Amino acid sequence: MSILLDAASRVVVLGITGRIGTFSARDMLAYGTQVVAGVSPGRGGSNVEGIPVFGSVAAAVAATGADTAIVYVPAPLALDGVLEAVESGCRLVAYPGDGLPVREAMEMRAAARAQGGWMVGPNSPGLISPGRAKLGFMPSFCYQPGPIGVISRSGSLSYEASLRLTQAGLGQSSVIGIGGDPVKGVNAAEAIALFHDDPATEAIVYLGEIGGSDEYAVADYAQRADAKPVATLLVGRTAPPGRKMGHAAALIGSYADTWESKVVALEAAGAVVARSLDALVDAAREALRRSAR
Amino acid sequence: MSILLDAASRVVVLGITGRIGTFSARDMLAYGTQVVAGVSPGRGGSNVEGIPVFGSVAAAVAATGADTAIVYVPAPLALDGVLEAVESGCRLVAYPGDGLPVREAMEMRAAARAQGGWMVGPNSPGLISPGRAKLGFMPSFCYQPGPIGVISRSGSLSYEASLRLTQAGLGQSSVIGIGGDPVKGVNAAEAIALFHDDPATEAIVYLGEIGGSDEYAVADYAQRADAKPVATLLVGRTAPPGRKMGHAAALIGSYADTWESKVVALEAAGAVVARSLDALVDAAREALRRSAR
Amino acid sequence: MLLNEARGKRLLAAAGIAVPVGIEITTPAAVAGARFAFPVAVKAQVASGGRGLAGGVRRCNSEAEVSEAAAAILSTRFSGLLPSTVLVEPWLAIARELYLSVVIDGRAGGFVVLYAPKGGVDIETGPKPLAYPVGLARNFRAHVFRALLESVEHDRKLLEQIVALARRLLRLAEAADCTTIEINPLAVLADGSLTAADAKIVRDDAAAWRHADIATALEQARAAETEDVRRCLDANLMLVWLEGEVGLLSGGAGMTMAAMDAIEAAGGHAACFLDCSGNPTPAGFGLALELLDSNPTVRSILVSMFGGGLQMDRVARTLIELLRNRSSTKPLVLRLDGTRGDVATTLLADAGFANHRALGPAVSEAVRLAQETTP
Amino acid sequence: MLLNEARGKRLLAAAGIAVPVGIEITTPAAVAGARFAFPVAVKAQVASGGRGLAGGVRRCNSEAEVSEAAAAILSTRFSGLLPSTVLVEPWLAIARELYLSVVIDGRAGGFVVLYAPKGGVDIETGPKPLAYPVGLARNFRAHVFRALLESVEHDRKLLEQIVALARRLLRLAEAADCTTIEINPLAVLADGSLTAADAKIVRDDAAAWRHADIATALEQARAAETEDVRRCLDANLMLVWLEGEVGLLSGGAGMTMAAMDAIEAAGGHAACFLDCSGNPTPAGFGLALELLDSNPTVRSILVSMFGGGLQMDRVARTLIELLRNRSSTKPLVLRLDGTRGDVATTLLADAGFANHRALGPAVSEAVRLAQETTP
Repeated sequence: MSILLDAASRVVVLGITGRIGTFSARDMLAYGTQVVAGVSPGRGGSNVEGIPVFGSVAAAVAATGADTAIVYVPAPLALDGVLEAVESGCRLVAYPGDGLPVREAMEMRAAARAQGGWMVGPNSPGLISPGRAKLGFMPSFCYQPGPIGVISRSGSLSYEASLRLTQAGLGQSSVIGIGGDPVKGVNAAEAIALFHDDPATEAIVYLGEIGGSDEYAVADYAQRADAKPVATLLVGRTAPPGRKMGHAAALIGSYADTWESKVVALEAAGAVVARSLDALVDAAREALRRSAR
Repeated sequence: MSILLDAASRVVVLGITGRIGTFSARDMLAYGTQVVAGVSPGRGGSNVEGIPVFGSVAAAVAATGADTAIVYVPAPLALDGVLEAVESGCRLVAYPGDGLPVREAMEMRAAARAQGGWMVGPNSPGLISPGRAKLGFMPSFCYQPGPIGVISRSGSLSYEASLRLTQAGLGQSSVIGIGGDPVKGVNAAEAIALFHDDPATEAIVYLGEIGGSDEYAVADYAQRADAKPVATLLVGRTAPPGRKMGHAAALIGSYADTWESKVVALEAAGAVVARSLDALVDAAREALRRSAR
Repeated sequence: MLLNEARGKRLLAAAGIAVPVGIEITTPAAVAGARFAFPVAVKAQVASGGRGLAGGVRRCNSEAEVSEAAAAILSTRFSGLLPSTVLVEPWLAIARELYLSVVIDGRAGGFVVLYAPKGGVDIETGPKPLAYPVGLARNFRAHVFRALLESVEHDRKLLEQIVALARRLLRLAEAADCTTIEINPLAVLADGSLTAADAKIVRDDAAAWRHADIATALEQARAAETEDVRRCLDANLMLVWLEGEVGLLSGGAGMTMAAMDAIEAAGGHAACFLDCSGNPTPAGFGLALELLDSNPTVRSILVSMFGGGLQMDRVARTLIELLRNRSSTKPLVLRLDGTRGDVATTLLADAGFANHRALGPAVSEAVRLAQETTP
Repeated sequence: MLLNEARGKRLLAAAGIAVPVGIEITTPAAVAGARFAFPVAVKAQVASGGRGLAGGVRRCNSEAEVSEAAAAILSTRFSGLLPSTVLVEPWLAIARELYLSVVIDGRAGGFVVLYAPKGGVDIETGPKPLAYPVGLARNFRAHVFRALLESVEHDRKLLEQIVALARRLLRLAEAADCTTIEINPLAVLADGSLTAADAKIVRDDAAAWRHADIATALEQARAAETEDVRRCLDANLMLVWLEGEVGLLSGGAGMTMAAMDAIEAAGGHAACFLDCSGNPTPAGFGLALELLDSNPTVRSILVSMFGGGLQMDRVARTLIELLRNRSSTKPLVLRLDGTRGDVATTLLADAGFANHRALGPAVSEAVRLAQETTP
């Protein structure tokens, strides 16, 4: 099992004729994902890597039964693409792009939720359910199937962290990049709820940062009596206040944004807090141990 | 019968402690309307004219079963009042005020329709179902029960036109002031559809103006095979182009906005077109005659 | 509030929409020292259609030509109006002229996007533009508009630019409370990019409380009105001068128009649209009567009020007081009907004034009196 | 993009929100000739908290005092930053200080409105503000916020003004793409009206394509950056100089922070946050190395890349070329792991460069080398 994405998911790629769209479609196919359609207005009837291309998402859904979308279009057009995918029946839509205005992220998120679906992103590598399917451009070799649900605000960190888990024999049910922006299609609390409900997930690894409030949502969960064990790694301990560390949301504006404040909250809630990337595997192992109890 | 409003309607007055709110509540009560509640934030527990006042619409609805609202608050706060009424369960909400930004009118209208309800206004006297109830501040003596459904873009014109009908023995099922602004909670097409479905309405009198597209919707209806007979009077025949005649929407910007263009369309559609206010009663009588056939 | 082209373009530019970079000048002398890349267009800034055909847009190749064109334009009336300024901007090399607008339509419950593949001066006489009824700006769906455009527009790159621009215009209309944003022509340049070669933007006056720029523009417009109109605005009366001879003082927009139409039907012409329902007090009626009395083109006066909420006996008392102190001998016809109209008639009769209850006879008399007093 | 107070207030004023009418000056001399109604406040315009406690806000009663205060403020660093301008505005007679803000919160999926009945400088240390999670601006409901406020605010007239202002701020935030609008203090004046005595507004840089003013401000901010940072922005590298001695060149925001933290854990300090993932080419790496080599506070360099989409053998080839032509002898540690990391190691070894696959040892070595070379 997994969250949101599995081997039955039928993926349509918006912007498939673009450079990144074509690359990602090929890469997802290679991972065994059912990439059933591409969309590129005006290019309906052609194909990319053997994948049929349609002029609209509705046409793609009608012809192929696509139920999952990934949107590779530039920020000024992104909302249009996501709305089209959501309202054409895709229950899961990933928008990996960065540089998206927060306003657009809000609208995307709200549109997906209004249809009972989910948007993943922006500014995220997407979502992978190892051994089943991937929706995004994370490096496939970092992952293997297993009992750990991974949630990450950072793409780069999730790759390396997942590889370390994999190399330690700790496979993943799903790994979701919730993204580095302030408003997320799936936020930490929601990702956790999804993993909580996934029977294949025994423990949760949360990779967080300074800035924003997601880590407090993780702490809220961790202190629940019925919570699955949570291991966390937060980065940005040494980031100076008031300076944006790459991600739009990685900014210390007040004490609540700091590494210290978040770690205190997580530890008080009973989460296993890895103090460094090197300590993450042990923390994850400890979380799994607790779940077995 | 009538449209939207009848003797069973239970009315809550937002802004009841204001001058106009108090006056209108008393006037509607005097007409026999069930004015069951008023709302004025911070004044919950008091009463106006014997009508209990609540701090919120939700409280008023819970305590009194109000299902209909009229909102007397200034334009900058109007959207708040209408949203509160609509989302607290009022299926019919009148906003009579003028000077409302079009943006607010759009939002009010959309909110009411999203709940399956109706907003009447802005810039309108409201709605009266003669002999049953009134929701607004039109002069009661102008109306009597009967078979004619009246729709008007202009308040002042609807008073005098209704009185003339009444004096001629032509009573009204309901008289709705759809308002003089470009975006209306109930537009002409919708008011007509409501009268079409009202068994007590035998003929429709439409009082229109230059500017806007409502008259074309009336023409569209009039040419339907199953249409009830329509009599119309349009004012503004002598208005110069490019000048706003009082109402925000009464402005000739293109040929389609003109009296001539609209009258041609209505006559071609088979409506009975009164060429002057004095000719209205005869036109209405002719429409009734046609309905009897 | 219709913005002139230069203001409209500034609003577009602020929203990241391509416009020619121009300068607005108020005197021909202001041309000196400005740097132009010739040829330039010199364009009358005036709220009137048909500017192009009337010599309001001129192509110039030198500073002297610009100065001369500006002088000519600033002294020309377009549909009766003098331009306030001229806009000087690069003469565009236009490959194609399109039409794109976002307007309010009651049937859509909000915005409609209109597109025509052939824009320019002939838009009114050409085929009807394609219409996409959107309603709330947030209901715009690029794929719906795209599908509509595909029936008329085969240049895919252009089509996608139009779709993106439509969304941009809707967002601007919503954010800035515009009821119309019309770009005609929307110019396709040689490189395939789009530029707003003209701009007609109407802001919503009712939203002035949340836009300082609308409030300022309204204040400027008020200052530019005649003193008559300004005094009426201040007194909450609605006045539009017309070309006729019957001074009409009425209540309510619809009834005022109905009375205007009745005057015409009786063979006369209304001298004004003057709605006193906003201020039916001694001050309001007093100002209205003063303006009608003092305007020599007004030959007779018709006071026509139908009382709904307003009680006619009160109006009668106000009018009796005003009429007793009136110095003008201009003929005046009274028609007060509606709430307490019977009491009004009695009060007026006691004071020596006849009251009509019905509109028709009152209009006929006012028209007759105007004709009799017209030399 | 954090706007300074003066710009923030201009944005509020444009949206019809009351602010003190002030003037912004860049030199003490500019005070001459300005007309002030004394007393006035002279306020440092600087992106730094704690301005008030540090002498950045001064009350003045004469032009001479204003000039003096402006001179003093313009030459004072606040948290290391020199004010660009001073704002001179009427000294407000404040009856009460409130706190009202609209900010983005991921848990709300959009906006949250925050209110505290006691605003001012102590807001961080006082009780937590009331929070109304709104999400999309259009989901604001006055009656919901009103019900929340009723628990702390008993002045009804004030309460209704706050509710109306919150709606106004949300609408502005949406229309102008603001991610924060904080008014602290929101001043209650003697007549009970509200005025924004200060304003902290953050615009969304990502929306610059639809707001010319954001684009302009970003351009100005870029021009005000040091040349290092400007070159990085142009090359799509993300550079923030820090205070340490280990020059860190990494890929991805999260991994760069993780490496910074690891350097600290190993007893060192990162000299920078430098994310090369936006431009992992000879030009990008070349610029990064040049900046680290030429900065004397950088004592050692750690290149740490983890390849996801990026192939490490390519990076290795790029680095080999750069390192061969490098003149600096500053110690440098390589750590390339991930996609084709094995090939990268072989390529580097063949070229005479050691590669760490694991982060920990690479960090330790870089820290050790930095300490060894520090005098």
